[in-house]
Amino acid sequence: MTELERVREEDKKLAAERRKIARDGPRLSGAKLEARLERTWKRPRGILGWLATVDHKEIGRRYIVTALIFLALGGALALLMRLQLARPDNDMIGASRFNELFTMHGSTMMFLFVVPVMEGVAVYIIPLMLGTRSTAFPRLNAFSYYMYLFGGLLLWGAFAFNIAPDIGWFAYTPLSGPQFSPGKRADIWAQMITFTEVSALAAAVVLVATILKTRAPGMTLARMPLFAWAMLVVAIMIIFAMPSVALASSMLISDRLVGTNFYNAYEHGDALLWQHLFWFFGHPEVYIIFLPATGFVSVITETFCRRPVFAYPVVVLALISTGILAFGLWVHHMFATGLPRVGYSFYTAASMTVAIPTALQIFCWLATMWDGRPRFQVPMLYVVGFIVTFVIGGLTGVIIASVPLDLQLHDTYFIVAHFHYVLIGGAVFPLLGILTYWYPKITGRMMSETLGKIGFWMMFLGFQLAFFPMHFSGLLGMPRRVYTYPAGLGLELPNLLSTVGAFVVAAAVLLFVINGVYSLYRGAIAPPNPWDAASLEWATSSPPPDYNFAHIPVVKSRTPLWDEKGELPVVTGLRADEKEILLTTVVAAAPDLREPVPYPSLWPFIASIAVGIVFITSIFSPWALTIGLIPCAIALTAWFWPKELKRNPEPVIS
Amino acid sequence: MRLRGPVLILPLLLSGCDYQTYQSIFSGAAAEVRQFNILFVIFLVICAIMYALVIAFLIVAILRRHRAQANVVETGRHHESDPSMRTGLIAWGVLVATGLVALAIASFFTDRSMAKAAASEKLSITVTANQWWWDVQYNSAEASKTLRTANELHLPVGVPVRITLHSNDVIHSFWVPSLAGKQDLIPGRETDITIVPRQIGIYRGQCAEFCGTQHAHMALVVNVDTYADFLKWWGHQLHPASAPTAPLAQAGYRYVTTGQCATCHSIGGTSAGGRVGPDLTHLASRRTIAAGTMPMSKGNLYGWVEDPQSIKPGSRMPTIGLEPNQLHAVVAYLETLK
Amino acid sequence: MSSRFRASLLALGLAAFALAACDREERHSRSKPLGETIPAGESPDTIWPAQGSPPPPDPRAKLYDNNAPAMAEGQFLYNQMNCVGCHSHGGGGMGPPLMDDEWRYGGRIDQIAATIAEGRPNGMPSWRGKLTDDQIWKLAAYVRSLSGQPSKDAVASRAESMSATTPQTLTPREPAHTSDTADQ
Amino acid sequence: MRRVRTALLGVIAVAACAGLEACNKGQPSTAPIKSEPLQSGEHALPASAASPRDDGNWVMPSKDYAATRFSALNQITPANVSKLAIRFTFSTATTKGYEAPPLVVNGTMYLITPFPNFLYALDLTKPGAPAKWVFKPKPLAASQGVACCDVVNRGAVYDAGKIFFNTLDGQTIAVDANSGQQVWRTQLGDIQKGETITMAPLVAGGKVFVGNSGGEMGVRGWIAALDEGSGKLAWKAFNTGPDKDVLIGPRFKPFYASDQGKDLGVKTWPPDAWKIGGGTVWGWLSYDPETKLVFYGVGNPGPWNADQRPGDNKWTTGVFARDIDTGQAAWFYQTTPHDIFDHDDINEIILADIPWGNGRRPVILRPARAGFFYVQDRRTGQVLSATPYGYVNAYRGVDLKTGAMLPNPDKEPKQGRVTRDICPAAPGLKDWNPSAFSPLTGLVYIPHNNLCMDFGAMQANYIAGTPYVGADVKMYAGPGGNRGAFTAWDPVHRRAVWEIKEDLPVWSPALATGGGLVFYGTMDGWFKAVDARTGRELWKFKAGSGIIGQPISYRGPDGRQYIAVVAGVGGWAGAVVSGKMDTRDPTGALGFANAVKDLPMKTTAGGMLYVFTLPR
Repeated sequence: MTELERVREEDKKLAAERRKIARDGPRLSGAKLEARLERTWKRPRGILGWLATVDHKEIGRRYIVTALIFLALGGALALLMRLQLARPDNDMIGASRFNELFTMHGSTMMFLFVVPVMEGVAVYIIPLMLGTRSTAFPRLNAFSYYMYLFGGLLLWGAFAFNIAPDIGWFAYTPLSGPQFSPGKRADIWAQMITFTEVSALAAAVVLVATILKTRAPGMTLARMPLFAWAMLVVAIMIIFAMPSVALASSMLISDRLVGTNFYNAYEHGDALLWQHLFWFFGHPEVYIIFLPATGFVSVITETFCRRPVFAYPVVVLALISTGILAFGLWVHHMFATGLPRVGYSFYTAASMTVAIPTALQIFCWLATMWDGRPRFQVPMLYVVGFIVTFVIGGLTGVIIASVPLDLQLHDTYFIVAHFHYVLIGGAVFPLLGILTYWYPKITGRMMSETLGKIGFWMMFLGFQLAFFPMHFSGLLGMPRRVYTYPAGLGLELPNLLSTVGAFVVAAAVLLFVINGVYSLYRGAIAPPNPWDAASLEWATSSPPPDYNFAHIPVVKSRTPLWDEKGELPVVTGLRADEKEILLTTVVAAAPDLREPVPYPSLWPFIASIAVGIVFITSIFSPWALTIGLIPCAIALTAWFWPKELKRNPEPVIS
Repeated sequence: MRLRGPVLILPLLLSGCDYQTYQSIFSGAAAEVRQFNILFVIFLVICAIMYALVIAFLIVAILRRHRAQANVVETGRHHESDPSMRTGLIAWGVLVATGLVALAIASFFTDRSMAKAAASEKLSITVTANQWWWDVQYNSAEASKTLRTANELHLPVGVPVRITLHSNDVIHSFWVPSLAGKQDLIPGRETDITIVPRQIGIYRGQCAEFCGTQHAHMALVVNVDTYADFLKWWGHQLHPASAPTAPLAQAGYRYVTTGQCATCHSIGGTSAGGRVGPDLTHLASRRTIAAGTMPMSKGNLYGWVEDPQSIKPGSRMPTIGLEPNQLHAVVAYLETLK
Repeated sequence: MSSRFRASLLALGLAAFALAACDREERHSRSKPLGETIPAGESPDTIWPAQGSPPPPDPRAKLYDNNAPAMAEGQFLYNQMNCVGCHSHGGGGMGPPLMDDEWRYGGRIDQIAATIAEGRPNGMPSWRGKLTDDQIWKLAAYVRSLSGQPSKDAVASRAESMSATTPQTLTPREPAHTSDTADQ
Repeated sequence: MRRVRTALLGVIAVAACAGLEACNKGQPSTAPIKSEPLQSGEHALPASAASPRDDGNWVMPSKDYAATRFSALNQITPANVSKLAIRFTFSTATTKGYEAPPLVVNGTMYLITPFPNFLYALDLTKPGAPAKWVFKPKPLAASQGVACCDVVNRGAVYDAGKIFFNTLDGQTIAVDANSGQQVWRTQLGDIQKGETITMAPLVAGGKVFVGNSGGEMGVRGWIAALDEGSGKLAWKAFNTGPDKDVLIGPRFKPFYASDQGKDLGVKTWPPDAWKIGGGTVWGWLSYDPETKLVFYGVGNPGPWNADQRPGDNKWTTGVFARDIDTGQAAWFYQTTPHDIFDHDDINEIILADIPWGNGRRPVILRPARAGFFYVQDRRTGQVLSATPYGYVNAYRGVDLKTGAMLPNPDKEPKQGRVTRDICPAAPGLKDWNPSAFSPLTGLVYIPHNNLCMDFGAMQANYIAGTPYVGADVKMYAGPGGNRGAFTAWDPVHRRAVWEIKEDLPVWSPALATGGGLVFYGTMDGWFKAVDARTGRELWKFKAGSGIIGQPISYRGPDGRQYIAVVAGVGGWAGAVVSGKMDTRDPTGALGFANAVKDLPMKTTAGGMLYVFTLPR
């Protein structure tokens, strides 16, 4: 038999094999296809199945729920702090207890609520919005959630064991150093940072790969939804910012555990080294929180004004320039540390410049509203609330960007007012809006509109009542992080108003949670596209099946659902008997490869436990790193153990 | 251009009640703070204008189509937006950019003029921050005129003073809002701040960088007096403590200079030489006790000496557990340290 | 209800699942001094004639021994009350070394506290009346950490000063012997 | 790595100070330089009034008022020294640092030991020198708690039938030389304030001069003159405080402007700081019978953290000349104003006459602790020359016009940050151990160390009776890696003639003999004899413990020349051994532990007298 015949023989056998594969398309569609896909993509039942899931929707839901729990816990601490600060010279809560409260409040809100919730929403929505069946690296996605969960449990477990950190969410050395923070409080905080930034890095890698490689065919970069753009920029920022705080917290742990001298001024270490490394991460961190919210606002504005966001390229360029500029202005947190004043003026200019892209984005949203026909349902109300509140925060940000002003306002309640305006106004308002907007997609039911509206107005007015007076307590000379203040400085009234406002905000959040839980059972059943939105996530049922799309849609414009009135064009040919997604090229999103999707596996969970044990035990002994790495190596090896590779007979789809 | 008037009304309006502004940023009692007021007002005005523009645009955008809201759900292509919007975007971009550049330049020049004021100081003070009190040393060319006191500063009006800042433990921040911006005290580094007080009065400042358990009770009082009063005060402070005459005070003197107090505190002219705690030579002439925690009074002295840990828990001042007669004697002696 | 009771009630209510509070980190800022002063002349481990037995340990031992905030405060006092002048960072000098396992007058925390309070004939000054009992016990807790007695999780690895001895978190534990090979 | 950097710094320092006139031909050469001995006309000679002809006895630690430590006996010469053999030994039953010399007076040898300060009288006429009597002063045991640098005693003095010595707890005692009965005892120091006395008294002009120790304990330094017969206080001069306390009056004519002014002892200190400012007198005194002036050095200002005592801190770290009868100060020169490295200036003061122009000029020769060999005019204190006799980078030199020591700004310690590689270290280029001056060769034989240090200043808290230092120190070997050296220095041409590198710091005093030999001991117990001219080692003997005591040479009852030394390691350098310290702590013994971590392996504590002579 000649070589030629042998090859031809083989091809014939391959073609026969190929014919046997079940594949979605004309021969297999409709209910039979969905049943077949359901069987392929469903995960095993029971606890082990629950732990082994790689479904981005399940992981996204867990992220959001866990983050909202931490929001509630952090919020409760805020209420306690406000109770203590309601009256001057109050002795309701002792000094060290109050320091624990504000440290836990800051750390929980920044590391355990706001960043993870943005990642959670993105992990849930992005694959649906891009028209694919799963994220890239789904197991890494699961691993990232567990690391986040263990970080949160470590911090709040320590709080339960009465060894909560009391050094502030920023943990400046030498206060957080070995001499001035006895015991393991600061180590636990630093290790929580290690957990959460490993989780954030993992989630960022997942998002970047998903956004760049798994978009539906035809969804070129120019047609990608703005939320996807926002998450792409955020993910890349995370990849650049998190290592800085990882380095800083690891150096702090080694200073505290084995007596290295990174921050020991006597041995020519430097207390400012911590501040530089922390704020090089710290400022991008607040943009990592804000940019997803701009994505939410773009999505809501587009849908509720019934027209695509005005000047799409300007908004995209604004996102990218904000992402880049964010890395250039961290020293405005350190204007009072005595660095050379010429250097400061550079950072004043940089801090001013970063306001321009955001101003342009706001103009574009307003232009969209101007040109569109806005419907003021709850999500849109939150967008209006966002604009009213965030712009005040942005402008106070410009005020404190100036060195002479910041030297007076730095570390006072003026700053507390500023960052609550930009974080709650800038991120939590859009978050509440987007949770209301995508609630039907996640649960299949609508949230109640009336409860939503009441909730909004309580949140909005409560917020202004809580945080606007803080501008004045700051101007009247009240520093941050004080557990009490003397009478007679004029601080009594602003603090009382803030406390009342805080409780109103708490009530609003409670109302939102009630609305969420109530609608889960008694909410109206959501129609397929309740808000008549334009992006692909509304092209599948709510809640979407495990495989998201029976057939992968083809995109021809920025607003597919609005332009393809009738039937979305689809591409067929993905296997139904194996978990498979379609990889497309980065810029043009032309179909490129078939990518087998990993099956549910316990190894990410086991690996996260092993890594968690290493992190926690390395608080107590340096040997944890050496001995503890063995189980990690085993878990990771097992995780990446290659399945036996069946020769894949698939030719590339032409 | 004395712009303090209108600016002051803002906080007054909202906080409404009578209050002492002697820790407020606006009391403008020093050169540097006056420049702050002017710059703050410039920023406030420009930001308010920009905010008004945004809100106006928002309101118009809301009301414009709200009335003519067609009830039919009309979808379909709607991409071509009218060109005026595009020019609006460019105009907005340019407006924002120029506004920010203007603010940056204003801030730069204010910063420069403040730095220039710093060049010509005549009085040198060294402030060393400890966990939760301020160790103050007035430096002088002649060493024997060096004065050590604590938690209270006296400054001559109109004379630029350069305060050199050290820290013995963690990072603190020296901040007297009515006199100047804050400046951190960082262990292992030497930073400094220049103040040119313009107005006689009493001003309160506080540590503005979180520094541990009692960060809230680390305040200091600054008295700005005439140059003559200032020199009289300095001369008086240089005198060692006068020996007590009343028997009760003498018993107190014996206890303080031989008991636990001498281990941490120093009193000029006696054998007590500890530097761990504040210098008590002229304690009774200061306005507050325990770094601004309580105003100076006999009752507060009793409360503080008897059980400091319940007033300022975590502070290094231990609760000695004095018997009543010892307590009376000690407080009687401390009262003589005028 | 005193303010301290109200605050701890609130914290407990907040952290509903508070298990055994980790005593190693318990911060007691002594507002009231504890019990009577240190019994005079607590003699070190010695001969207990007629089958006698050592007295029960002082109740304060468990509050200060192995307690992180107490040792941190003890470290501050050790430097500021000039113990470092004679004993340096445990190596000794004018005074005997404190980082080895030989304790002429006993290595338990109450014995060390007694030595600090009473002073010893060959030049150890008596601090009774100069330091409060609370300070003396904190000093004793820190002195024990110089020879690695307390657990590694409660001690500080270094101070914000020139690096001297190996970090206490890495020094091997040397059980205290009441012995005296020095001749004085 | 540190060695390379220090060597590099050394080069820079040399280059830096090349410009200044003050540091002339620069560093001593490392290899011993061979040169022919100087003719007598060309070299310095001891002040004749203060150095009478040698009568074979050794009645005071410095041998004579000119502090030559030179014995004219010449029976032992470089030729026969190799046959030197041990004659008898005697154990002092103490194991602390033995810094004193044995005294020999007409056939009796007197030994004063460190704490508890026993005084032995050995009868040299009988074979094996049995003890005639022992006087036990029984000093307070608690005084050991305030003796900063080992409970040492630097020697007793014999005069007019009585032995005078000090005890650690601050008493001066006179004992009858024959019977061993106490004649009188005066309490001078107060251990509750941290005062001890370790120095050897000086007896001159019918008075006994004694000063206190405790610079590290925040005491106030003074020197007292007691009447030789009754022990009553004649006069007492403090080294800080108002002029009336410092006995500064109309007679006081300091040469340099910086030392002139009223009440400088108060004006150059922050308020009250002079009361706890140190300035102790614990070193060596010299006396010039001709001008009836007593010369002595003043110790370091307290605390070591100089930020706490701004100002020149008069009259610490300097040299006083006082009239012996009234105590009135004649002149003063401050070697290091506002001292920042604990460089006490208490080293020995050799009275000599050096060739100047065509005559001779009465000077004092001082191998000072800061590392400079001072030649100053004895009558006015004017600095004629100040040349570093070892590696120094802490100072840039001495400005001869104003007499001021020019510090090196980047070696100035700042609170809150360690300053590295300061040479010489706190014990200085040479500490208290005195050098010897041989009229034969005109050279000063300097036993010194070669140490550098890291210095971290911090706030010092004053509690009476406890150390008041405020600094963490770590010392280590200086450039070249040797921690000590024995240098022969020519004061006229201001250069080292030869130098022997020693591994350990040389903490023992030197002895020069008429036979052209120089004796010194090492901290690991070697007792060496070297040729006075060439520095070649001719003989050495391994003693039982490190040698920091003063070797002496005397004529025995049988007319033969004997060499005696007591071996007992200790002092600040040997505290690691005598204080039974734990070498795992580098900052132990104020930083010295780090420099001599290996000493406990090389020697044990002891206190043994060794007497050598040539075999019959």
